[in-house]
Amino acid sequence: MKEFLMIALGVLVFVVIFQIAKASEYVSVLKGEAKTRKQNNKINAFFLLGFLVFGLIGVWYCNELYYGKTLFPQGSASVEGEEIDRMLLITIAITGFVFVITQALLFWFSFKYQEQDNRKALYFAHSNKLELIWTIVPAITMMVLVVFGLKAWFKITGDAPKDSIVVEVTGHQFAWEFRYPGADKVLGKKNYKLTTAKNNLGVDFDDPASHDDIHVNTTMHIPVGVPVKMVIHSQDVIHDVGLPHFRLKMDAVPGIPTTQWFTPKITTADMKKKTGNPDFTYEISCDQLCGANHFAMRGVIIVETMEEYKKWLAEQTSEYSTLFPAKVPTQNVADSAKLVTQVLPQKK
Amino acid sequence: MSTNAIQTNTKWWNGGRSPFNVSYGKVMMWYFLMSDAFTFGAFLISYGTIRFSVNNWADPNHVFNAFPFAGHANLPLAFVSLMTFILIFSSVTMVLAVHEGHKMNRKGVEKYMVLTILGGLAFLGCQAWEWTHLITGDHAVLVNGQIEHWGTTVSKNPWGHEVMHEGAMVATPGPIAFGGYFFGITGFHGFHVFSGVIINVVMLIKTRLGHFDQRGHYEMIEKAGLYWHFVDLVWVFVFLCFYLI
Amino acid sequence: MSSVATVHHEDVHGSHDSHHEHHHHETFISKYIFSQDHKMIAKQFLVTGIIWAIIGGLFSVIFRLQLGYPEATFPWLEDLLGHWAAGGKLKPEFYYALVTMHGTILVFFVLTAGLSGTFANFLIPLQVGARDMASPMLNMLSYWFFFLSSIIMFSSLFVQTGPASGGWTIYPPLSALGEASSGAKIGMDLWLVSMAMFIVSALLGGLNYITTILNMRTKGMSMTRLPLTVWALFFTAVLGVLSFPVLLSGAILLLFDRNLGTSFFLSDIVVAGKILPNEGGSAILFQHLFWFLGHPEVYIILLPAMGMSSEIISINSRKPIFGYMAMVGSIFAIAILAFLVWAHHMFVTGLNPFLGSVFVLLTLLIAVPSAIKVFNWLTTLWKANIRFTPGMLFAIGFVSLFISGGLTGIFLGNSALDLHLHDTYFVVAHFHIVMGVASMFGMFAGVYHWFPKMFGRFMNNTLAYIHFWVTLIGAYLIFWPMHYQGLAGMPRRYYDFSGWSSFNMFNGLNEFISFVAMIVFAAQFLFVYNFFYSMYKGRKVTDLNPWGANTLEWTTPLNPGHGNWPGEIPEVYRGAYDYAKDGKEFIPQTTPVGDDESKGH
Amino acid sequence: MSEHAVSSPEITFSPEHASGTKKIWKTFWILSIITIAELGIGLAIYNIHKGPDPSAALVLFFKGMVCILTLAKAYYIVSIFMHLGDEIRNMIMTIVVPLLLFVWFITAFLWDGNAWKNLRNTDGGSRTAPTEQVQQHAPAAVDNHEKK
Repeated sequence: MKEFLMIALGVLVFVVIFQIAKASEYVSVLKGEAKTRKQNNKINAFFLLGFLVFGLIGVWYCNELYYGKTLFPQGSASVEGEEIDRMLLITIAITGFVFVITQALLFWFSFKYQEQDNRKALYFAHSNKLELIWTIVPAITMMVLVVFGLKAWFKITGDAPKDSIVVEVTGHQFAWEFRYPGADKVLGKKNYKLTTAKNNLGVDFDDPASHDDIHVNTTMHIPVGVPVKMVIHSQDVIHDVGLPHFRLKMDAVPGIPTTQWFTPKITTADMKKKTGNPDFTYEISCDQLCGANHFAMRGVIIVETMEEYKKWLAEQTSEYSTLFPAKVPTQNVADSAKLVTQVLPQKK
Repeated sequence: MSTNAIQTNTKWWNGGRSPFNVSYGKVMMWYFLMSDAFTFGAFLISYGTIRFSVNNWADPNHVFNAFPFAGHANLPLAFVSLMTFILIFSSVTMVLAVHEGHKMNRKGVEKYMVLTILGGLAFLGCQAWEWTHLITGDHAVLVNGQIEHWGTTVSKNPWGHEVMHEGAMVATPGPIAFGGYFFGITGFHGFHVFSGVIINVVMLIKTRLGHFDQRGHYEMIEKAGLYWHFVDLVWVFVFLCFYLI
Repeated sequence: MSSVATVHHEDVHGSHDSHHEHHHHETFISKYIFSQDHKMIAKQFLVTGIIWAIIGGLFSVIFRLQLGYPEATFPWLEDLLGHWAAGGKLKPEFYYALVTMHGTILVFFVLTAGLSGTFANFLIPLQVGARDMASPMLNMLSYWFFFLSSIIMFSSLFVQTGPASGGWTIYPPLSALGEASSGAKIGMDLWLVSMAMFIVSALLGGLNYITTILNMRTKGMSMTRLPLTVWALFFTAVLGVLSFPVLLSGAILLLFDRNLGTSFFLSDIVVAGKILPNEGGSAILFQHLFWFLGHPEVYIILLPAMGMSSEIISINSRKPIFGYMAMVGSIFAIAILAFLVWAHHMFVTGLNPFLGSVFVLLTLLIAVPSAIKVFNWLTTLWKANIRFTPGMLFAIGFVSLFISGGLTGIFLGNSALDLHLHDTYFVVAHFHIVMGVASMFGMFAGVYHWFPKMFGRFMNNTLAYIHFWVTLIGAYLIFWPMHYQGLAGMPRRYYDFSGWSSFNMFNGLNEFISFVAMIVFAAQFLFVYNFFYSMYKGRKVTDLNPWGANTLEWTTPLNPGHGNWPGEIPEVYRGAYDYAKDGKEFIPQTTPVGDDESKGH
Repeated sequence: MSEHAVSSPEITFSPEHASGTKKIWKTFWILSIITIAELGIGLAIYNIHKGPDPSAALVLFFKGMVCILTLAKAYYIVSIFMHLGDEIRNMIMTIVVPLLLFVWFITAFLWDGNAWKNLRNTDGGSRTAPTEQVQQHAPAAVDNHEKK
């Protein structure tokens, strides 16, 4: 019923507008075309100026409303992200300046030079000097942006520091899984053809390097202040490890491992205090459309102090020992059994 | 596109005439061929990109070493050379047909068109033989410790590394992409040859019916010729990419 | 549309083709359906484009309902969409199908075929002084391939598993594996086949436009006297002819991957518990191929709007367009750069950082010709005598939107910032403003401006003004706040944000945006109504040259038949922008240069 | 309709390139010789690979040679057979200049392809790449013509 009312109302509005429009044609015939045109011209010129003024006020108001909800007030959660925030500010300053100037000129000129009987348009067809100015100035500005931008880009995409913690991230429809290389600091080889329900990452357990690898689902723990290098895989379609708080993202591509690294600088606990949000968590969003549940492909990052991280790591058992308890000499079997349930893929 | 187009006041560009002294049909044909060059270019570049992204590739001298009725003789590149020459030759006959067209010599045009069509058919025949040979080939491949017998298809490539297995050298599976690109690109080229043959047959019929004599020029033959040479041109690059390097 | 003059097309092409003689009578079929008259073909493109725009726009309204009111149910949606909206709530699968179709339809069918199909067909022969396109036959086929493509795409909406749902960019493996999503089943094949037909259409059209502009110009119409519209359409056609084939290659390879078991884009995949045998392909390769088209494509969409806006701004400012040669040069520069920057859509795909840096450099260079264009438009308005016809208003709106959307491109083209902003609502805001809405504005400007030429009647001004103001204000209200969502890292193409602690603070804003989107969509019906009503009932054109324009199309009779000019094609003596020169308000291109005339450009 | 003498903007044209078949046959021989040279190089590469110690640099050099020869062939086909050489310069430029796009097209694609190989071989930089040794001296020295 509500819908019908809405539709009826909509149709009514349209009919009214159409009638006004039709009437306006008769009016213009009565008043004379030229006069109507002049009137319309004045009204529209005035509106254009109004649009400029209210538009700029709107821009300011929008900023008031939403700036606090962006990620900037809380600052970048990674060292590298600071670089990006700085770039962003520079770019906003430059483009904002150009935006205000050009929009103001556009609408001001439109208003100022509206048609008037006593005005004659100026014949001004070209000026090489002006063209040169607005070729060179933007070119120089762009070069400045390119230089700063690329400096940040090379720093962020360059090789990870040697002492980074390596974590392998694997995306599949629709969840994230993580693998830590264990004590030998080497990730065991993988071969997608070995994938089974239990060994769902397709780890090649013939590779001794895999024996101490730790496999966890959904939640990733990393220590604060140490560079973390992600080696990113995908098992089916393209996903994307989106880390908005750290200002980074990188696609997960089947068949081509990708990588990104960053140095988290605020622990989850500190961030809860900083944002005043007791439920704050760092989230990994999938930023590349990956199927029907793309919007629910959520991962969690817990940034903690080194001690907490080490403690957490020590509590984990290797995937190898959980899958093949018989082959591992002495292990806490009870612990492993507990882990098996976690290792199995959680179907969403 | 046209840096030169911006030049002012050269007499060619003042309108009222073709700036290239060429009819609209030929201009259109040229630009069509250019866009088709981008289609082929994209295929070949994709192929190159994939080849750059893997460590090994099938060695053409091993893959293409057979010749019809030559049994198991190892004749690398021999058959593809034959195909290349067929295509070059049919290009020559095509250009001669165009030449006869300029002279308004209907009989000459007919003669050379027939030769061109025969060349095209011969090329297609060669390609059909080569495909059949590759697909129905029987190569021992070591898969998971077992010997299997494979031909070259879009999902199987028996031309990988050779390893020692039970006292003999046996190939391992090579990159799958090889078959896909080989059949995809030569197939697309073959499709162009095929359509070129169809166009040429139509042109031959129109010549016989005297359409071009009535029209007073053999420009259609020229346009068909452009297409045909383009097919030859593409083959030059296919030859390079698949058989030589 | 009585045909004042009918010239049949052999005449149009000059003597070398005019040997066969067959007279055809103009039946309904030959005049309205299989017409070879460029003006009729343009109208066919336009009407088809309008129909597609309504469909594509409706899709966005439906998925905006889900975004704006994620908790609500709409029982009538079930009546409309059946099991895709069981219980009045859109299913995620269909949400993505709608997003995909919205993108595909608007990008290809509306803003490529509907925009350059309409105006290239309508304006090129009229403005260069030709009786028709170089090849009217191929031109007709161009429309019918587009029609075929439309039919196939439309039919894909009704298949059991739904239409393609992998985004308009159809990245494999999502689009290659039927197991990965329901939209990647038969719907995806239909998408690819439809797109192949579309590419054929674009090529037939594009080749015709290029050839016509090069070969069929009337006497005196040198390239430097061409109106900017024609220049823009020329480079649009060049972009299309050189980049669409690359998409065709990609589409063919993708079809093979889907149906023939090849491994061009697939490698190391385990999907739905199945281990696929494909190895060695690269999913990123497809993105390279796609964006090699995809980036020129955004200029295919934008350039015609730029050209038409330049033209309309100059005419209604009663002033020459400022810096004609700089305008042509910047279009040229944009066209070249458009081919060189495709991978800036792929900064986060693991692109080699050094390669990426070259793309950054080339991408930001585009800002230079864009800036030249903007400042030239502004200078054209300076000290002008502006008439705010609806066309002019939309052209001004275009410039405003182009500035707003163009500036955010500087953020996204800079790879470091793209790391944060890629695939967020910032991108959505950017491209909707700069190539979506701005190009729509260019299209509206063109329709309002050339409607009198097309149909011999005016559109209703009052409706047009209401349409303009609602659309302009609405567009900014919808897309401006989206930048903030993007800066908060909110990913695009999400069905529901409620599960995320990082992104769920914008619910109120989403509702607002959806609400405005519905109003703006509704306002478009003012245009549609105005368009079809005015076609039959609009105020009649009495003056052959109602806007006082210089270009050749206004020298033809009111309803020119096939052949455009009843007599000789007029000769051209000057550029298209001699307004306000020597105290005269305007000097048509057909007026010979007087002895006492001052030197123009 | 007949009253308007149609002055189509397009003029007729006079093809000037019916100069004789000598040039055609000359081109044919040039193409044949280049093709034979290419085959020679192809076989040379084959023999290098068969040899005991294939030199990657030499193979690369030969491959560069065939590429250049192929471009020469393409030049002759387009210029003589397709008569592009006889067209006026502007026409030639409108064909050739857009083809220059291929330079960046090829560079960027192959560059990225090579980057993928590195990512794959090192698992995103988490492992050292398999040594060149393994790739160069594959058993029987068959398919090891690495491009890089």
